[in-house]
Amino acid sequence: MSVKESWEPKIIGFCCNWCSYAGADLAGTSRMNYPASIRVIRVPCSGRVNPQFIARAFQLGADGVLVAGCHPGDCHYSTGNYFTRRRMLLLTRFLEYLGVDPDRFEVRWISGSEGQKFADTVREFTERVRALGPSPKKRDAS
Amino acid sequence: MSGMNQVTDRLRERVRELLADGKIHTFIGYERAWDPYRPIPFFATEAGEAERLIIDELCVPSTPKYMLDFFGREGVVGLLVKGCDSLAVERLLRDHRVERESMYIIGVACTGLLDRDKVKARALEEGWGAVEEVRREGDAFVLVTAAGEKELGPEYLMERCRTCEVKVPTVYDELLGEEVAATAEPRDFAEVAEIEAMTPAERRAYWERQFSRCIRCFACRNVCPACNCRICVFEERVPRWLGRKTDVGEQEMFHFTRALHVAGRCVDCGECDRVCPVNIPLRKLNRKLMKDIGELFGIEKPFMPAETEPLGQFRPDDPDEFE
Amino acid sequence: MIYRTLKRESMAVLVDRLKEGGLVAPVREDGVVVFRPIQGDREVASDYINPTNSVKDVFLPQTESLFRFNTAEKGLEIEATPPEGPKYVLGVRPCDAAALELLDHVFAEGQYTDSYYQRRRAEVTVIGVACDQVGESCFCTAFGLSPGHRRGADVMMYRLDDESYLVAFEGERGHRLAEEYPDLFGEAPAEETIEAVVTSYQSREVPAGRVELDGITEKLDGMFEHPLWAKLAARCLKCGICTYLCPTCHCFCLDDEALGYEGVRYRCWDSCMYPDYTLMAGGHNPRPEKANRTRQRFMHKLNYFVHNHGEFQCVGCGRCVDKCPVGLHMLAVIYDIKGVDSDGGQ
Amino acid sequence: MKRIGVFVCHCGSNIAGTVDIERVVEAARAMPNVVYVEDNKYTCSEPGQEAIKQAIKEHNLNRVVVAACSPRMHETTFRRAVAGAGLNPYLLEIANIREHCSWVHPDKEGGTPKAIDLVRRAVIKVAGNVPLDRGRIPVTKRALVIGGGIAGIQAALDIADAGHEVVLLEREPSIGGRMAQLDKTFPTLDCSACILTPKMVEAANHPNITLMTYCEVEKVDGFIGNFSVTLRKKARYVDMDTCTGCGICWGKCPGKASSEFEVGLAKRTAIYVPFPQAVPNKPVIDRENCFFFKTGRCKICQRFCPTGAIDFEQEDELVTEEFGAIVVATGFDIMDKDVYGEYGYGQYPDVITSLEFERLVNASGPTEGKVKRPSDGKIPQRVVFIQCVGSRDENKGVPYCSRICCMYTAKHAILVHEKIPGAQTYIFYIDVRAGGKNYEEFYKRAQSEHEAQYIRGRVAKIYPKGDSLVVVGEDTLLGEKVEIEADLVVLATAVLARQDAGEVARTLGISYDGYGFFTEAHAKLAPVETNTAGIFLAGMCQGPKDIPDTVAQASGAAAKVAALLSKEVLETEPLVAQCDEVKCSGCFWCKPICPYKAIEEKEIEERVGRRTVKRKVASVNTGVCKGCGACTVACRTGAMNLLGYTNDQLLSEVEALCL
Repeated sequence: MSVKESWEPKIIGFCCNWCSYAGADLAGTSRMNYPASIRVIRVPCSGRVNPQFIARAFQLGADGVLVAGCHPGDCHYSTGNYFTRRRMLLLTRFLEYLGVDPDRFEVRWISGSEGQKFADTVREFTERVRALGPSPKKRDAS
Repeated sequence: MSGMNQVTDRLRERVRELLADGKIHTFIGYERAWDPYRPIPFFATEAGEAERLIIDELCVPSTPKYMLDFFGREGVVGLLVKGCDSLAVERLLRDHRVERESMYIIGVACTGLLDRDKVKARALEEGWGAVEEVRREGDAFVLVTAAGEKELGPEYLMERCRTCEVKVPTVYDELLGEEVAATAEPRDFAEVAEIEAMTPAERRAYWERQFSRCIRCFACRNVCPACNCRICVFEERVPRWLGRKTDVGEQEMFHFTRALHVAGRCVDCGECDRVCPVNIPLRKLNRKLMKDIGELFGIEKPFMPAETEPLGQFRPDDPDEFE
Repeated sequence: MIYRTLKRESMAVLVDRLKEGGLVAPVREDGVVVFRPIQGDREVASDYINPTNSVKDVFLPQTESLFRFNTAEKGLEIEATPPEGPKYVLGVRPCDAAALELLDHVFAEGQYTDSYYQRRRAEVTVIGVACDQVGESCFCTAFGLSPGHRRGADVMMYRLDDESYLVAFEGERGHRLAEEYPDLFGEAPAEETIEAVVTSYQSREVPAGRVELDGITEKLDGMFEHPLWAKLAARCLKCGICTYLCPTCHCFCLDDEALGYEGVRYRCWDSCMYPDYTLMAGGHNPRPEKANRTRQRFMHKLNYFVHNHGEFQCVGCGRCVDKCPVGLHMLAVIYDIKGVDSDGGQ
Repeated sequence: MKRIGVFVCHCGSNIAGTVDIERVVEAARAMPNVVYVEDNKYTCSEPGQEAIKQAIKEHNLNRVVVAACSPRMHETTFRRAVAGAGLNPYLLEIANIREHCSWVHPDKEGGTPKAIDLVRRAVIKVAGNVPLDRGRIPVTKRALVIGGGIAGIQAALDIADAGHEVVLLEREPSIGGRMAQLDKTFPTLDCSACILTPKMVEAANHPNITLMTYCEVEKVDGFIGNFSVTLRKKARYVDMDTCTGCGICWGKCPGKASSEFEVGLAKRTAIYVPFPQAVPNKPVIDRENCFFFKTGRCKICQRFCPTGAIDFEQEDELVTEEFGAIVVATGFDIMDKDVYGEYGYGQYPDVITSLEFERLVNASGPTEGKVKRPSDGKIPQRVVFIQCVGSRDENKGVPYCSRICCMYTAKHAILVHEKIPGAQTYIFYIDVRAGGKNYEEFYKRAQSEHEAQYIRGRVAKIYPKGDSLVVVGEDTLLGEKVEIEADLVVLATAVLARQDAGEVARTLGISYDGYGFFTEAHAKLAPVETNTAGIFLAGMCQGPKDIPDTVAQASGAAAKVAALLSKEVLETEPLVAQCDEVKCSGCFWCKPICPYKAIEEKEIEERVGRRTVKRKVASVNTGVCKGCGACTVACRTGAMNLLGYTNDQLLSEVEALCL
């Protein structure tokens, strides 16, 4: 079986505990359906997400990476996501510069009440990644 | 414009005095060595050794990073510092890796360094033999060689010197030579834009080709004034930030991490580019981040060490492109 | 020993044929010449003094998987990962070829041999090209080599005239190549011509190689605590350029990469110039200072190796001379060692 | 040796309905270090928890993974269960296979492999968990309240009433603050002094309150529960113990200065109490205007003082005191009036600010409560009020609303109407904001009962005509230019943060916004806390607000302080940052990124070769760290780590999910 046929996108999500992880929980309690592509890693704050974690995910063949945090100004830790925003603005551009398709990396602000937004984000992101096909890393390996 | 060699006598005299008076125990400057086209760092520890010091437009290697080798040692180290080197000094100061009092800085105003490889290629081609002296005459460089005086135009300047805005050191205890105005070509990021203009697949191929040449010699890191951690993540085994393997994935991880770790703190001295034995364009990584930091966060001179690094601060009204 | 000739235009055909078996050769890329696998229409470089990396990369790859392991089901399962690689390496300079015989001392001789290395040595044909140009940093003659030396090479090509090469095939692998492609190689020229060509290469002047090494090993015997090391090491950046580009440096370390129960043990180069090279698990480092490490490198090449294997561990390829960012290279150090009193002036 | 037990919950059919539990169990058995796997109908139930405890004992488990609902749901429950079996509660990880899996992926083929991945993530992560304990830090049971306005007084009284010692600090000679300067208060028209002065006296007499007036904060060290504050007691030149406040001295003093309390509308002497009801009612000597200090001769006050309380030799004194909590209530400033040149403030004496009006209309003010205009003492018949002078003006002023001006202007209009029969008031406004209990009614009353004429629009300029002023503006509702001849014009100038707010914030280690108002820890959910644990906010220093809101916030801050001081020790969260001193280079780029100022510089000694060297490393104050982990990313070398979410764990989680 070729990679392409059996392939379902795998997306690694970093969600802050207070907003985005709660938003994902709400999507669950509201029984919203979205693709099973995403696997969430819980972090206290999006400010905890080291760009190296993201790079490692891509290195190991993740098809997409999502970083989600509280909306700017709403950080549980007051300023964490402002630093995240700076870091991610830079990282988005840098990953693209290194040849990672920008459609494989996504940063979203998702509050605890935005279950729908979480579900929509995963759905849309998965479709974009699906359109791109498997991560080049995975293709190399196969 | 006059060349840096004009201050050589004064430099030797001052270093002799400083060493003789015990004001400093070591002076880090340059001497002409095995290859006269490539002066090397020289550590004078006795007043008599001051005679070996030289300074001219071929004296490229940056000296401040050596301060880390003197960590915890008593006494003062003298340093010869050009404009670009002074930013390295500031970098180390802002990162609290050296103490200002542990350095005695002799600054020298620099109008641009020679690209040694270009000069050397021509010297070999035309059989110039050893070089004894380098002077500046107007815009030109005059090399006094075994085969007579040779004149080189500004096209022999190092790439990084073309856009240099810091000709006079920003920090020093004494300045040799006259102050020179910064007449840099406008700082643009043409080489970065060139890569930005590629398709994702082209970019990927480009960087894979570059990174796959990497031999992980860490010269880029070791020469970098912003790479000044006591223990580098690349040497840590737990957590495993980087495997020792040199496959493309790990090489990308290495270069990604190195560039991001100096993002916002890189002083654009270009030393990484110079020392890379396999011509990986490291500066294009650093300068991409520098360009974006400048544009995104409105920082006019992102290569200047600042009170707070750009990633250690924020503005509530920073651009927000994330929904 | 067989001599043949090869037309310049047949070189491309030879490259095409060797490619099929797997070929590594120098290519020009982003301003440097490096050994790379030759695939597709990738052009083999011809105009170079020496590639930046050495032929060591083929026989002792920077990263080499040794075996796969699995600890899940029945304890420990191990599966060897046999070495993969090219069958031919082309464009090797005499110094690099000779370096292989130095590596042989370590990996292929004595009580402990390295099967991965040995297998590569047995399978890979080394096709050398004698040096038309002598680099300013070259000093092979100091080690008894020359721009036309054949030590370690299975095949050596000399430029005969503008049209053709004189090709010398040596040993089993060399002969096999000559036999495999009889259509490509022409008859050997006259004996005197061969002699004249080879001699002209072997007696070629190497200016930097005039350095005299007699007695240096003995002098170094008494220089372990010499202050020269600290003086030399002061400017060292602690990078690995010299050791990694060196065709004779061969230190490696072993590491595992495991995810869950499965993993790979691989070896990869290590450098005595790195601070963590001798770092022990408990945190002790017997070579904490740069001076200790600088001494190690030069002592190893000019003294320890001589005591262990009877010859210097340097072939004068000049890579460290060219690439050391701060001029702390073999040639400079040899002169410095020669220039000091062996008792450190005390 | 790690021995991990995995407990997979069916959650009835909530999980089992869409995730193939058997496959998850099978997969878990093959995961590294897993020695025991079981599935339960409801793991969170009593029998489910019992099963975990049982298994820990029977199978000698030292790590536990529960694959069930969200950790936000039952992490605490399972931590307790694990602890019940004698295991450290932090040796637990949860795989969220309900909210993040079974409930959102209705098809077993999608959900089951994902559930397995999520379990693997938890199994890999838990292997890196280490036992963690809560730290304990002692609490100094004293509070410092900075600022003796109504906010500070209220906070001090509430804390003191809760039984804790309080130091109430005021930099002026008397407590009372801005509220003491006001005449009446909206919307009830109570006399401000009548409701404030009893509180001032109460504060002065409260056994738990130590009043320190004419004092400033010099330096703050320490952290929650353990602040060490250096206070500057400014020299009063009057001995507080011997002075009886008889008032002879200020009756005799020849020095004159403009009265701060009267906003420059009256003079005071050089030795003075700011206002008659001052607390403490003992004078200070204003060095700058004292003849003795200026010329070296005078000392009249000393000669006349019956108790010998005057002491020209006094010097500022620094004292250091320990506190467990700090309330910041430093109040506000009013915008500089000459920002608006077109209104002629300073040029035309009859253009005044609202605060000046408060003094003019106050019975104990310079005109004894008669509204007389400054230029000629005439009783004005036509009074124009201009609102939003500086507020809501991005060009010349500040973009925010000062919140109090609409209401006090309505109050002023009512007062004019009450005090000057037949007088007419005009009010230029942008919007009237009357969002408070009885506020809208109050404003309506100004219009209906007191005939205040509201004109929607800005005033373009004011120019004099004879002995009156012509106010030129635009009525934007009618779309026409209006010109009103007025005898007095009152400007409702904007509320600003204290000029030195930034300096104060830096001393205290709290943050402040672009205007200088101190920043609360959370705009909605932590409005009285700051990001520096143990420091709380009350009143205008945090942002414009009226008296009821100020008092409410002060009481809120006091409640927080009381709760804090009621503890003997503080338990600290174990999931905090930790610095590996060996790795730390001491660059301290982690410091600016920490919202809680939890990172301190610490000097350590170290052997390098044969030498012992000193170097600085980062050190996390676990009492202050809240575990956000931002510092870990600022740390390039990875010296800074977050317990429970270490770099190693997060990297291995990524690996586990990418397998």
